[in-house]
Amino acid sequence: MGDSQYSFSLTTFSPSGKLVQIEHALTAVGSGQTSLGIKAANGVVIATEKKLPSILVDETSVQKIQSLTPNIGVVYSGMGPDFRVLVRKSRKQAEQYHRLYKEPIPVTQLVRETAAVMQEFTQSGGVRPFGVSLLVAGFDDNGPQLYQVDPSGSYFSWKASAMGKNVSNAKTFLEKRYTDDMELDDAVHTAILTLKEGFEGQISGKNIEIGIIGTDKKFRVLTPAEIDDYLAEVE
Amino acid sequence: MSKQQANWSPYDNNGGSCVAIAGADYCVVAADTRMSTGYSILTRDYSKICKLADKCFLASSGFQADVRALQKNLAARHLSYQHQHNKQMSCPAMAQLLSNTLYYKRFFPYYAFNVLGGLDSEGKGCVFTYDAVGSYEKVGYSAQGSGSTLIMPVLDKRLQSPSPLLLPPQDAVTPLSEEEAIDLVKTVFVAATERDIHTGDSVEIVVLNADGIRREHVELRKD
Amino acid sequence: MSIFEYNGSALVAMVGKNCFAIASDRRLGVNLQTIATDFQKIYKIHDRLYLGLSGLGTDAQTLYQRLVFRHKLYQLREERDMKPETFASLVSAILYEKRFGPYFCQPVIAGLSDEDKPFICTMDSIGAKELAKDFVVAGTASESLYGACEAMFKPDLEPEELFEVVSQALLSSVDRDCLSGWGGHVYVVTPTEVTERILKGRMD
Amino acid sequence: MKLDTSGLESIAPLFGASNELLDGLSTAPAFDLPSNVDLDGFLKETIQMVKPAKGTTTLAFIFKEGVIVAADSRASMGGYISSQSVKKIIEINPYMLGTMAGGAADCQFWHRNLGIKCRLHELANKRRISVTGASKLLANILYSYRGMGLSVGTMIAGWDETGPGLYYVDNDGGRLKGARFSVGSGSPYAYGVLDDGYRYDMSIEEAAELARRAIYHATFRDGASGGVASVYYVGPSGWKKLSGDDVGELHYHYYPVTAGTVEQEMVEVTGA
Repeated sequence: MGDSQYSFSLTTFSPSGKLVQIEHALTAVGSGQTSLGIKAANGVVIATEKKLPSILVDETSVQKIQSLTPNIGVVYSGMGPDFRVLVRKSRKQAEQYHRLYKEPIPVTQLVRETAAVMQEFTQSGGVRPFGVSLLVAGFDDNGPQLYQVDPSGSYFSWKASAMGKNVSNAKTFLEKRYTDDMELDDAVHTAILTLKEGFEGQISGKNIEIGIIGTDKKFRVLTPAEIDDYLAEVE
Repeated sequence: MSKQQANWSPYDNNGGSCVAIAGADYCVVAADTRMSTGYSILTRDYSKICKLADKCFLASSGFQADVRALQKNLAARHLSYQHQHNKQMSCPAMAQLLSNTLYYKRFFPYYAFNVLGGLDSEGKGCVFTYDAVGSYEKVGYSAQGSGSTLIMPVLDKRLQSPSPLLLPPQDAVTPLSEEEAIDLVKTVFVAATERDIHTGDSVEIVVLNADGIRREHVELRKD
Repeated sequence: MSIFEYNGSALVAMVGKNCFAIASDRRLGVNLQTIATDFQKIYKIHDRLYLGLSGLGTDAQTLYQRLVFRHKLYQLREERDMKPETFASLVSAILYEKRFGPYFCQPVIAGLSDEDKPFICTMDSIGAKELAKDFVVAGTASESLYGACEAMFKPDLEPEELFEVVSQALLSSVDRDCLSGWGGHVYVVTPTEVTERILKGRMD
Repeated sequence: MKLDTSGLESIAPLFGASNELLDGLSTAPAFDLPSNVDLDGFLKETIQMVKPAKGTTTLAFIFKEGVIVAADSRASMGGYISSQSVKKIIEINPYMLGTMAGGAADCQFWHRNLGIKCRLHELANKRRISVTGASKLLANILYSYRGMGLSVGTMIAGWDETGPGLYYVDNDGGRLKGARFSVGSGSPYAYGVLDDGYRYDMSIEEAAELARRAIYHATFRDGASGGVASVYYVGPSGWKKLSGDDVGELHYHYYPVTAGTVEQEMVEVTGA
């Protein structure tokens, strides 16, 4: 990257005072596959569509939900490769924190530092903003938490949220269904129902991914079999 | 191989700690029984206390070969003294003899840190403490050896005996009873054993008082 | 005289029943000459975390300022105080950064952790942590302090008695050390209050 | 110039050195010397082992009434205080005092030896040795051992026919007659107080207080001095110890702590 690094920024203000690159990035996110997250009383669930371009694709090699630390997971909407770069950077930051303080990084801090990275890419020379929005789910001393991070570098804490295709009716669906005292299992069912809303074709353990974290503070991605069990309960 | 010759040293340090406390009518002399060289223990049962005269015991730590030579030297001197004066040497007399004996090897010193405990002619406890070349001082209590820096502050606080230099003079001998002194000795040796690798195994305690000499052995940590 | 003994210092921290005491001497010297007799060696990081820095005075002060800076950033970011264990790891990391040109300073960290459980630890000048459940010592008088603490320490002391024990351990040890002493400075920290006292000791 | 080994004969003064009765015991009177190759390295090692106490504060001055001699009582080895009650003012004889600075063993031994020589001088010449004579004896002995590592910085103070006498003698063989000396690591501080307060015509009590104050200030500032400030007065009828005060208390006597700051007296912890 050394000398090929242009010194001028590709993200500049338009006459109307907007950063168009970020707008375009958000459009890319909006056209990405739907993903959502729900914070329950005793945990957090994140889920996403995994529509594959062809049935010949080995779906097990596609992992749209990754863990950043044992107690923090993340899902995205938008461009897969960008997501992978961000996951690498976040994991490194989490590890550096642990190296320094011998304590797991609080969710807020990891989100804040990841957001800072994304913001950097909107104000540096020779780079474009990331084409992804993240949904970060974690469970630490401050309890279960769900955060959304946008290409601009801004981040918000949500009770439940969705992003990607037909995000509006996904959100209205969630607004109707969400209750504060929801248990983790109810949240998973709700997540699946929300995905089904905008899903063309038959939902199965192969074309969606679900990640959960409960009071055991161990984030894990459900196996297709587990998803099928939940699907059976939801019918 | 001459290079090797250069840093040969005639000395070694076998470690160990010694303590002596003088009471109104008794004197306690104690030393641990561990002999070590470098980081290894040679023996767990080696006496560092030597009887120089009926009322005068010497505890020495440092290079035990020198200590043995010193003890032999003093014993010989004491024998010739007894032949000349037809009586045992008193503790203060032995103290001065030890000082001179150490100084005669001023340029090739005995690597021995001594503490001399005994009863003086009136039967009162007395303790003399030395450096390697004979500087000595009459004190109420003293500790020598690898654990001495750990032991001395505790003795200072518990015994708090006033300095003999003070005017108006105050008695430097500790008001502690014989049993209390022995308890204190045990406590400080347990403490020293915890933190000093050269001190441990067991402590040999010699108690001198009017009715003679009594020896006690107390086990310490063996690690 | 090694550089650790240039200014002279004595530090001890002791654990009590849901409380801890941290004490230091007050001397700042240059080799054998005494320059100041009210030199501060114990610093408050926050109400339940105190830090004692022994060794070379200039390094101690510089290190303190860097540690307070890092702790303030942490507080701003995480909106909470650092736990003593975390702070100890931070100190260890900062010391190890200078592995090949170290701060000539031996820190003693004492604090109340969760559920008011007392936490004390010390390190060497390059950050090797040494946790202890009873007491930790540092400085030119550390050998004497080891002996004194070993003999005088009793577990689960109440704050008042802990103060007496730590003070007498400190004073009897510095009275055996040329380079530290000239009074004592003792903090006893309980979950509800901090008592700070100046000890009247030998001034020679 | 042969080493002055008379120090060894002191163990056989009664029978004379040549008497064969003792020859078996007191080997040919010479100091043992190590046989190994590297003498300097070896000497360095012994100095490390003995660590002569560099720290101390002693002072002496002549004034109208005679000589005041004062000293602290701390012996330190490196940073560690080996003793707080060392007698640094050595009573050579009822009319002469010597002070100790540098190696404790060297000073003790050679002052003891000087006392023997002075006594022998009195027996041979039926009159006490002068301060000049005594200090010359010591200087010659120390000169003969030059370079062998003796560490002595002493003052010989006394009273003889010429009145009060004060000499400074050190291990290099140096010997100075003077009216005001301070020796040891604490001497700069002692000189400060001494030079400021010194007047020839002072009363004994004033002179003693000045000396005590000088020693106290030295112990306050110098880490290697402390313990007890001993003050002696040497007059026409010999020396007399005037005072021995613990400098710990002396400090609070000179600078009492204002009552306000002391909230709680330290209480003795039972069985600690």
